[in-house]
Amino acid sequence: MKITLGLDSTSLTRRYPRLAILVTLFMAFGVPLGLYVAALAIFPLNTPERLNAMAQQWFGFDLAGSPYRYLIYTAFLLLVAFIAVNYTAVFGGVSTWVERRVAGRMQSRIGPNRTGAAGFLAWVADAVKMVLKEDTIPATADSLLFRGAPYFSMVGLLLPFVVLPFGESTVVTDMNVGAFYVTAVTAFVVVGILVSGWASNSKWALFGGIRGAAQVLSYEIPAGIALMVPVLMAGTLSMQGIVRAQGGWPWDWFVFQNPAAFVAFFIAVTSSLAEGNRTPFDLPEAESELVAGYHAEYSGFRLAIFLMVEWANMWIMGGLAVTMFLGGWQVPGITDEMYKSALGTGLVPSPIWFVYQALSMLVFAVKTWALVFTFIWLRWTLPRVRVDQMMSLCWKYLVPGAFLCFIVTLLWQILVPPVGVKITGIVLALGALALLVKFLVDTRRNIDKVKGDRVDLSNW
Amino acid sequence: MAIDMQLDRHILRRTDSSDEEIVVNFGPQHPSTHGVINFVTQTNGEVIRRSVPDIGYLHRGLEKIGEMVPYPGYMPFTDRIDYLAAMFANEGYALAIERLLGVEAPPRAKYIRAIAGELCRISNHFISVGTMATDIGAATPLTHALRERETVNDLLEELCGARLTFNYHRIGGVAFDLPEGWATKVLRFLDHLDSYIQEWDRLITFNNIFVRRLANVGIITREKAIDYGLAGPNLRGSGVNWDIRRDMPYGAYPDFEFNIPVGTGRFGTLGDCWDRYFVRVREMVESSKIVRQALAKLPEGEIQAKVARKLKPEAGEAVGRVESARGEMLYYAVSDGSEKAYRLRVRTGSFMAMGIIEELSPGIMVADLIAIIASLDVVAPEVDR
Amino acid sequence: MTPEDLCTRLKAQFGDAVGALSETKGDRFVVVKVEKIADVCRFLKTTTGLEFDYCQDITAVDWPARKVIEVVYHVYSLVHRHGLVLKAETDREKPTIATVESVWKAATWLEREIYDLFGVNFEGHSDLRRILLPDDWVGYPLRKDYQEAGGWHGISNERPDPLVQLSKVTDEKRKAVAAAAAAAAPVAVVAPAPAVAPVAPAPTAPAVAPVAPAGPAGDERKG
Amino acid sequence: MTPQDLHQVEPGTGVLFTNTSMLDDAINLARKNSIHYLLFGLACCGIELMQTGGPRADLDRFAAIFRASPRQADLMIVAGTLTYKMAVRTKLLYDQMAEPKYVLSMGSCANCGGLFQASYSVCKGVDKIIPVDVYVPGCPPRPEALTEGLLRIQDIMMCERWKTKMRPGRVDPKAPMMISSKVSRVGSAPASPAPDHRGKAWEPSQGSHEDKT
Repeated sequence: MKITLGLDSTSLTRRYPRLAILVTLFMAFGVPLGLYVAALAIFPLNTPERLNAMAQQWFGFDLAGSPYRYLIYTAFLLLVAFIAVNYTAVFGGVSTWVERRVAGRMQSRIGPNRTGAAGFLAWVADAVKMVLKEDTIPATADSLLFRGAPYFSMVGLLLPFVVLPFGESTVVTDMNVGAFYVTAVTAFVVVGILVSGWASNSKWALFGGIRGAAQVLSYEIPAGIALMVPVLMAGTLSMQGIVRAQGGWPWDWFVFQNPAAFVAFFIAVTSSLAEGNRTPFDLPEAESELVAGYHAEYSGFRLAIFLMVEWANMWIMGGLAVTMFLGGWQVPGITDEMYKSALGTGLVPSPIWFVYQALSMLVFAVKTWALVFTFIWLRWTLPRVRVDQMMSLCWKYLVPGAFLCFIVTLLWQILVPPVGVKITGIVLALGALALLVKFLVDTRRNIDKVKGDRVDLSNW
Repeated sequence: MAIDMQLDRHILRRTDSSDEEIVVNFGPQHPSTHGVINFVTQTNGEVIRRSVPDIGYLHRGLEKIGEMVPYPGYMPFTDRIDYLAAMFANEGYALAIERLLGVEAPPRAKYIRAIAGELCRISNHFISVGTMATDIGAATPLTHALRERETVNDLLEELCGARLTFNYHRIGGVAFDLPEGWATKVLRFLDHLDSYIQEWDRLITFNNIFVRRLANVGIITREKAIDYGLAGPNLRGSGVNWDIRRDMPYGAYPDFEFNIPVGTGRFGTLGDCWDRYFVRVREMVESSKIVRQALAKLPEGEIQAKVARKLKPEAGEAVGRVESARGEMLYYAVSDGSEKAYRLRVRTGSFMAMGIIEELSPGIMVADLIAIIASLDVVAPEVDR
Repeated sequence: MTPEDLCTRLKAQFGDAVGALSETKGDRFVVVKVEKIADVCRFLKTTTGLEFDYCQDITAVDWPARKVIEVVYHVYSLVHRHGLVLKAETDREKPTIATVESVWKAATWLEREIYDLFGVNFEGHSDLRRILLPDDWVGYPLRKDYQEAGGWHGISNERPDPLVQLSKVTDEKRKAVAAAAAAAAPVAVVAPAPAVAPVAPAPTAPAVAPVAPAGPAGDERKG
Repeated sequence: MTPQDLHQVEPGTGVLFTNTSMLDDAINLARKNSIHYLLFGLACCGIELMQTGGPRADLDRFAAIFRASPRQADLMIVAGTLTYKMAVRTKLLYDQMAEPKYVLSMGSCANCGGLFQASYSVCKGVDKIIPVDVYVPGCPPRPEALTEGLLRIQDIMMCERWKTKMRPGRVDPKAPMMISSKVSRVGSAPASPAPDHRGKAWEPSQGSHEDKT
């Protein structure tokens, strides 16, 4: 008995062949692009002085003197927050789709390819379904904490966006304690994990929550110390300051500017993997040990929040590493003077300035996506470490290593002249490139080693 | 419908329980209990105080059914005793009844049995090592193993028409002869397999995290393994060089040259999880050797001995032993002269392996329990039958 | 050592507690007096020269005619590569036998299974409880006179046989077709069927004919 | 409106263009394209379930992934023989799932007890415990058959009503929906030589699902 309802997705696409393509393209490019454009338009204007000036010049309205000015400033801030939240959600969704496609390719499967073109709309479907699914709360759970736990994680995810620079001047606010602020607020996520694990009143969830607390709190330490290395090299805690202290070309990035920073980069990335509960550190939600870990009892909307936090965290992890070590938004060949000159003195910057901004945002996004891809790659390759191994790795190796990098960087800053820094940068950058090439060549050779007809089912 | 949740009783009755300790039910529905098995586990934080297997969730009364159906009709049921290595279950039953009848399969049938059995061993070990990797946390190796297994399934399906439950053996022979051009396909796959095993080792076997997760975990000493009656790779992983194919030869195995991989404690102690895992990986290579030899000197002739349509063995009893993928599989058939078995007993390797988990459990961590279960390669229907 | 040697060795040790080697077809076995079985097993395990260290299987066979339950031991020696089959017959009314758990650890679960499925009580067993069936299961399934309880905890064990239903459906179809044929028959003898279709006397009969299978056709899915 | 009436509705007529129907179809499209099935392999069929999630018949193409926790699952694939001892757990798992939830009974054992009808410890069909939406025959069903069953589940999802929480697609457990005979032939593992799949695209039994990588 075949149920023939007209609006089956297949028949929809059959009747309007281009519909799925159009919707997919809109979701894939239109939405992120719109968010980027909105950010590009709103973020630079979002300073009281500029707002005052605009109000004065265009509307002849003395905003600075008006009693309601703070309302207006807040309204603009809310607009920015709206953009940031939506960007988080969209990135979280898109990254799930990317992860599923990449995983499918690695496992010689296909991955979602029915939902929209190339299955891109799978994440939209997941979101809608989860939002509309029954929201079960176990009878024995602590109802209030159970309901509240996802929002702690949500806050921990969103707060870093305040200081994360998307571009040369597209940043919500450039705190002078940015790096410190980021390391502080990311700890909110673990509060959500711990609370959910406890409030679920389920043994698996409890295991997951306790594991998550131990893991994230331990790895905060090496992560924080490793992030202090670029702070030392830049001499400021402000994220923008750290980015401006680097350059566009790889040998100007902090990661290559001294060997200690090179090590510190890997320590920071490893620790952020652990903080983001990514394999090989996905113990809080170890599927094969704890059934689903800390969110084993969650369903529907709250589960959706947890999953969104988990995936959108990759953007924080990647963006933080890029900002601190990989030159952030710095575009090769565009110097601060060019930005300033393009900005001009007018109320609205010149078009070329907007082009520069777009370029810098693009560079940042590309670098971050590269790191995010690496995280996904690791997840689908590596096994999971055990709890005691995870702890010993943190306390026996990463923490001392991070301290060592810290001290070496101090001495480096004092002793090594700028030319030495330059030479080191070039040497290390070329070394990294050579390593990458060797890795690719070996991979190719290993793939060719397999004789016979390898059944590659990914292209069936 | 009252759900009997007195499971804690069994374990708490025999342990001192303090306030810090909780009792967790691993399963019956759990990603890494292979099949529906429940491990009533008393843990103190991450450290397990003891873990008591609670089996029987898949007890299908197969031994009772063996007394209900006539001898040839029981062959499909043997598939379900061990669906991952159904060829061996078929073969063991056929051997037992053949000994009861006093008939013997013709040589060609014996060779075909060996070929089908070793291919089935390869497909089973792919599932075994793949799920092992998954339980340790690596998701990709299992899908690669499934991909290779699909090829074996295709070959076996071409041979006997089914992907999983073959019902291929007959009492006194096998059901079908090799299809046209099947041998060349098998050889092509074996060429691929031998080189693929190296890629498998690069992918997961010698992965540093993987090795550290398995080495020195779940150590089963030689004496303990024998005392608990472990069999097959679990026994050989503990260093006992014992293989029915060589030590109690049956079928065509005396004609083949093959090594018997034995645990060496390469990365840790002899008899740890990694040894058991690696024995299985090596056995795949040995199986491919055996299949090559069998295809090389496959004799012509009948594939089915002359047996009566109605099998009525005279009263007596016989034992059929095969080296299944999970070790020695022992069929004990008692006949009272009728055309149904009076008693049919199946002794499987998984059942014996489950018995040792409670002994291994004290003091290990939760993740280690998963590793031990996976390394013992238990399959629920073989435990419960 | 061959089974004969082992049997003589046992006889020399335990006298008439050990029966003669059976002459039956297939595997030959030794019947041991039930109260001596633990001692015999320990002797086989510990004596140098025998060293039966590997307990391959312990199972049971129910003989209502002889009013006994045989407990069968398949033991083997990995050292000397020789094996033996022991049997001990216990009373079927209250089957009781000493455990060999202390000899081979493997016996722990094997004896639990026998207790579960045959109700044989192993004296001195450390953990004698049902292993495969639920704790509140009634009866011992592998005994010959076992009667099914008919469902469990309110889950009925009846199910309509789909084949029976299918045959019923086909019968009804056949009847309906026969009825239609009977209705059309008097006309059919006069002229070929299609020509007289409009002239067919009973308009209800053809109307019934297609309807009749429709109902069963729906039921057909339920099988 | 009985399920049958709803199924006969033609595109562009009747219930489809009531004020909520477009919303319904959007919701149903979302649901059918994100089926998280419970990892619940009981017996032999569990292996075929693994294979179906594996490379060749890739359930992830339909955006269907497995979840280990029943709270997060939409579809329970009962794959294998259900014993009485397991039946109570199955009921518990089903009660733990969040609405809307569906049950796919995979294999003869789960459908009716199958090969083990005569056994003393086997529950004769999972629909004695929980309501079943789709039955997939076969012992065990091939991955193609299971995929077809998933598509039938998607069809059930497509005729739901959000406003009334009505589940017209679900037929009551007394008269379960069988998948088409064409599929049941596929499901019952024909004794034909396996087609050489290498290089060629695997075609599911419905032409409208060609792979787009």
